[in-house]
Amino acid sequence: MAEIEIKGVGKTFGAFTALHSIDLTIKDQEFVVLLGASGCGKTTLLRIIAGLDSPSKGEVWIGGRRVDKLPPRERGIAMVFQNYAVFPHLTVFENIAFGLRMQKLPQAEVTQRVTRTAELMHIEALLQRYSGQLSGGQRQRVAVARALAMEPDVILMDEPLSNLDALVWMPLGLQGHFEPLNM
Amino acid sequence: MPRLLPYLLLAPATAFLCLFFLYPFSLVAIDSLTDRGAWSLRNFERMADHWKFGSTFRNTILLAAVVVPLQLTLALMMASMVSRLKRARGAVLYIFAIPLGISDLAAGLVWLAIFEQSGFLNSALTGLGLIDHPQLFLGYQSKGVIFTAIVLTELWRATAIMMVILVAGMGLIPKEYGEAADVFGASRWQKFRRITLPLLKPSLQTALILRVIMAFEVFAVVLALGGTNLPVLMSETYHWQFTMQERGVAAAYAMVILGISVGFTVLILRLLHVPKEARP
Amino acid sequence: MSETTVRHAGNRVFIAAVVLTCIWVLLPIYLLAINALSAPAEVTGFPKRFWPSFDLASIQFFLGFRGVTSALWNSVQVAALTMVMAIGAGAPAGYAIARFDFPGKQVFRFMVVMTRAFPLPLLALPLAVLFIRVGLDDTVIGLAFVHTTLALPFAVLITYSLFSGIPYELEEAALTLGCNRVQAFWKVVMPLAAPGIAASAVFAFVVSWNEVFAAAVLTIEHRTLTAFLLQSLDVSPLPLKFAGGAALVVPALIFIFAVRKYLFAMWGIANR
Amino acid sequence: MTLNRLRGATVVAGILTLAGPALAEPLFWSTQAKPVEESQRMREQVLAGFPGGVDYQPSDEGPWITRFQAEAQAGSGTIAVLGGLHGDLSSLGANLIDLASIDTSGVGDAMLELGQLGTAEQKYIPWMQATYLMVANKQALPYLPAGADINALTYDQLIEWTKALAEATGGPKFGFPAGPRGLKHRFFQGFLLPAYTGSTVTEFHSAEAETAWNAFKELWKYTNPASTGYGFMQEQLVTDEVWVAFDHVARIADAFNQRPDDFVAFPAPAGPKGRAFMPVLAGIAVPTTAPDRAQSLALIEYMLRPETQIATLRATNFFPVIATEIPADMPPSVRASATAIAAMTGAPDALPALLPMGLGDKGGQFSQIYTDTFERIVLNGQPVRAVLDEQAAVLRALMVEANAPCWAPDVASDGPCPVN
Repeated sequence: MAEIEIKGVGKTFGAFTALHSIDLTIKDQEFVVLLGASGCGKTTLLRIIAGLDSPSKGEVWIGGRRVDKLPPRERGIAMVFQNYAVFPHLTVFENIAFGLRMQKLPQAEVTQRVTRTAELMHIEALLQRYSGQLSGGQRQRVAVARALAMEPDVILMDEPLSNLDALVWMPLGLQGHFEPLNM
Repeated sequence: MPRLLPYLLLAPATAFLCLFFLYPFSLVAIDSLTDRGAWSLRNFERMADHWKFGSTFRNTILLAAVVVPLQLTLALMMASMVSRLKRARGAVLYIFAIPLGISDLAAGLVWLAIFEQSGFLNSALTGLGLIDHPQLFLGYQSKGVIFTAIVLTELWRATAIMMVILVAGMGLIPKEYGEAADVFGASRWQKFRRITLPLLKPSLQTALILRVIMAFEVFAVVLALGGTNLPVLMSETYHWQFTMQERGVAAAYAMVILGISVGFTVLILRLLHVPKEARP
Repeated sequence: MSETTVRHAGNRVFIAAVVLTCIWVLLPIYLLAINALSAPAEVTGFPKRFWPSFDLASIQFFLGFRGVTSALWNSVQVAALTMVMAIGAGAPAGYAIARFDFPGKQVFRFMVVMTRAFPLPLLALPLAVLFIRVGLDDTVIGLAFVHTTLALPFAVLITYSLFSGIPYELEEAALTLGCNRVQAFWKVVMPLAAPGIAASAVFAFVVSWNEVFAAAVLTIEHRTLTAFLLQSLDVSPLPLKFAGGAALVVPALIFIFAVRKYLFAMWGIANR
Repeated sequence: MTLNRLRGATVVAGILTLAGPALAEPLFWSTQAKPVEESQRMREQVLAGFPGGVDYQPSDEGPWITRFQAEAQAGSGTIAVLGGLHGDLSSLGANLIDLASIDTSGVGDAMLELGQLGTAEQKYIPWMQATYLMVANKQALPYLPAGADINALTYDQLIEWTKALAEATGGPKFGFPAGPRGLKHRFFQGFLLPAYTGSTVTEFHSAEAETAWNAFKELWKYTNPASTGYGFMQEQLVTDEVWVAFDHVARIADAFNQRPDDFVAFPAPAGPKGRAFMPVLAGIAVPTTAPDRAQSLALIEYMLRPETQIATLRATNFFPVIATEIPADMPPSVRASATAIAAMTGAPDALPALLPMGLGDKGGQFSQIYTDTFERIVLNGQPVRAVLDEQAAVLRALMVEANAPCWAPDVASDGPCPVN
C-alpha cells in the first residue's frame, strides 16, 4: 500500500470548474471516504487519481512517485466503477483474471488468485457465468474481486455505498476513519 | 487523451477518401461548372431546361419518399421479430438477410419475371382461375402499377440493409431497461416506443442515412420494371454521360443527386440527434 | 378469455408474422431458382411452372464458360481485400467519431456520406486515368481500393453507431486493469462490436461482389465475376439471364451464411 | 481463427496478383456480341484462329467508352482493337489511328466512307453489317389484311393487321423496342420518316412528317403498352407476349434459333415515298494508344478475311461487309433474316437510308431528338405539330453546331444539313 498525495489539483471542463484546488494526503493503510453532494466532483477527483482524466493543474503523487503524467496502468491502482463495468463478453472468471492476464502471470498463478479473491467475495459459484446472468449485487462483488485480484497499492471505489452487499464482504477493516470533505 | 489520437484514427479512412473519392470527384465537379474551359452554369441550365428534368426529379424524390418510410417500418418489424424470437433466431436472421447478397440488377430480373405479362403473377392468377387471360401490369398507361411494382422490389431488395444495422443496434440495448419498463406496467408497444426506439437512435440514424442516399441513386430496378416510363436522376445521368456524351450535363445531374443526399443527411442528423450526454 | 389464451393467440400471430415475412423474402429467390433450373422452353413458356424441372443446361453453360473460375477467384480476392481494408480503415474512424469530440468531425462525416451519394460511373473515368498512370490499372488491389472507398461509408457509420452504444466505462476499467489504449480496444471494445463489424464486413463483401461499373472499366485480365457475367446478362436470352443471375447470387449467400453468427455474436450478453 | 486465416490468404493472393502475368493476347474491346453465348462463339469460333489468340471482351457502352477515354487521357493503354457500332465509334475519331494501309478492296465504298467519320483518314474499318426487320409469329399470318403480301407490306396494312390481331386475341400483339435499351430511334430515323417524307433531317417537320407520326400513333394503339420496357424483341416473341415485332436482326435471332418453325422474318413496311430501311454497320478501329500497332493491324486484317467474316455471321447474326458466298448450313436465324433482307433491299420501292454521318460526338444527341419526339407525341400525347416545330429547332441547332452535311436519303448539301 502507498500514500496518496494530491497537491493543488484543479479541473476545468471548458468554462465549468469541476474542482478548484484540492490538497489531500491519504496515508498508507488509510481508508478514506469522500462525501459530498452529487455533482460536487467526487468522481472527477477519483478519475484524476486513477489517470482516466488529467488535472488541469496540480500534481498527484502515489507512493512517493509523481503519477499525473502516467497512464492508469502504470499507477499501481485498481478501481471499482460506479456501474461496475463488468465486461459483458467475458465470464466472471475471465473478468477477475483480466488484469492478471495483462500482467502476463502464469496460468497457475492466475487461477489461484482468481479462486482466492472469488472465495473472499463469496462468488466462487458464479465463476462461469456472464455478467448478464448476475444480479446487481453479484456484479458489484465481481467488480471488487477484479480490483482485489490485482493486489494494487491503492483501491479506488466510486459510489461503493450504492450497493452495500459488496461492502459486507469487504476484507478491509471498516475501522478506517471517514473524513468529510468540503469541495 | 492525446489530442492527435482521433486524427490518427481517421487517417487511413481519410487517405482512402481523398485519393479515391475527393480527387476524382473534384475533377467531375469542375466538369459540371465549366463549359469549354470557362466557368459557367450552362450545364445546370441545360439540365434544368430539358423537358424531362422536372419529372425525373419528381420521380426520384417520390420514390424515395414512399420507399424509405415503408422500409424503415418493415426493417424495425423484422428486427423486433428477430430480437423476440427464442428459437430459430439464427435461421430467421439469415433468411431476412438474404436479399443483401442480391444485386439490384438481379433483383430487377427476378421481379420482372414476376410482373411481366407472361410472368409468375399472371401464371398464378390464371392457374387459380382468377383471370381468363394474362393481364398487362407494366404498360405505359398504368404508371401507378409500375410504381407499385418498383416500390415492392425495392422493399424486398433493400430492407435487409436497414434490418441488419438495427438488429446489431438492438443487441446493445440492455434488457434491464425493458424490464424496468415492464415493472412500471408498459405494454409491448409502449416499451418499443419509449425504450427501444430512443435507445436505437444512433443505429436508426445510420440506417436511414445510408438508405436514403441509396434511394436517390435507384437505377437498375427502375429500368428493369419501368423501362422509359419512370425516368430517375440516375438514369438521366447515365444517359447524358454515355449516350449523349455531354459529360458536363451528366456531372450537373450527379451534383443534384449529391445535393439532395447531403440535404437529407443533414435533416436526418438534426431529427435524430443524440446529445453526447444522453449516450451510454 | 384468460390471460394465457391471449398470450397464446398473440404468440400465434407473432409466429404467423415471422413465417409470412420469411415467405416474402424467400419467394422471389425460389422463383429465380425455378427459372435457373428449368429448360429454356419452360422459362419462356406460359403459364409458368412453380416447380423446377431440374434441367441444368443453362447452369452448365456458365460453369463451362471460359474464364468463369478465374473470374470467380478474382471476385473473391477483391471482395476479401475490400472487406479487410474497409474494416481496417473504417472501424478506427467509426471509433474516433463515436468517442471523441474534435474539430473537423462533422466535415469528415459529411465526406464519408458524400462518397456514397455521388454516382460512381462518373468517377470511373478520372480513376481509370489515375490508375493507368500509377500502374494500378487491371490489378486486384487497385479495384479493391475503389471498392473499399465505396464500402467505407458503411463501415464507418455502422461501427460508429455500434461503438457509441458501448459504454466508455468498460474501456476505462480495462485501462485501470493494466491495458493500454490499443489493448483496451482489442480486448474489450472489439468483441462487443462484433455484430457491427460483421455487418460492415457483409456490406463490404456485398458491395464489392455486386459492383459492375468500376470492375468493368478497371479490370481487363483480372475481371471479376460480376463484370464478366452481369454486364452481358441483360442482353442475353432469358434462360441464361436467370442462370447467370443465380450463379452470382449463390456465392454471396454462402458468404452471408458464413458470417451470420457474428451478426449475432453478442446477442443477449451485452447487458450491463 | 477463420478471420485470420482468411486475411493471410488474401494478402498472399494480393501479392500474387500484383505480380500479374504479362500481356500477350491483344485485347479486343467491343460493344458487340455481348450476349454470353455470342461472346463465347466469338472467342471459340471466330478469334481462336488468330495466331497467339485474342482476348475478346465485350462491354456495355458506358464502361466501353470510359475505358477508351481513360486510356486516351492517360496516354497509354491496353486496348488493341476497338469494336463497335458506327454510332459508338463516331465520337472517337481524334484518338483513332488512320487505317488506310488495310486492304479494303472487297468492302463497299459507301461503308468505307462512313468509316472515315467525316475526316480524310480511314478511322474505322467496316467489320460487319446488319439491318432491322419485321418478325411475325406464324399464328398471326391468318389475320393479314385481304390481298396483303407480307413481303410488300405498307404501313397502312401493318396498322390494319395489328388492329385485327388486337381485336381477335383480346390484346395488342405488336411489339416495338421502345425500352431504355431498345433501338427505337433508328426506326424513326431510317424507317418511318424516310418512308413518308423521303428524308431524315430536311423534312423533319413537314406535313408528310406529321402524317407519318399520326400513322405511328395509330399503330401505337395496337402496340403492346409494355413496349416501353422492351429492349430485345426476341424475348417477347418467344414468350408469345407479342406476335409481330420490329427489331435489329441480331436482337430477334434467338426467337428463330429457339423455335425455328414458328416465326417468319419479312421486310419493313413501305410508306408513300418507298420502303425505307437503314443498315447497321459495325466497325473495328485501333486506338492511338494500342500497345502493339502491328499486332492490331494484323488482327484487323484477320477480321476481314472471308472465312472470319462467315464465322462472325454464324456467331453474331451480323452479315459480312465483303462480297462472299454464304454457305447453306447457317443457323435458322441467319437463313430467315438473309431471305427477308434480300427481299427488302431488292424491293422495287427500296429506299436505303444511311446511318447519320459527320455528327462526331453529337450522334447521341441527334438520336435523342427522335426519341424525345416519340415520347412527347406518342407517350405523352402532346400535339404533333407543336412538338415537331419545337424539336425541329433543336435539330437545326444541332446540325449547325456539328456542321454536318446531309446524307442519303436527304439531298446533299453545302454546309450543315438544312431543316426546312
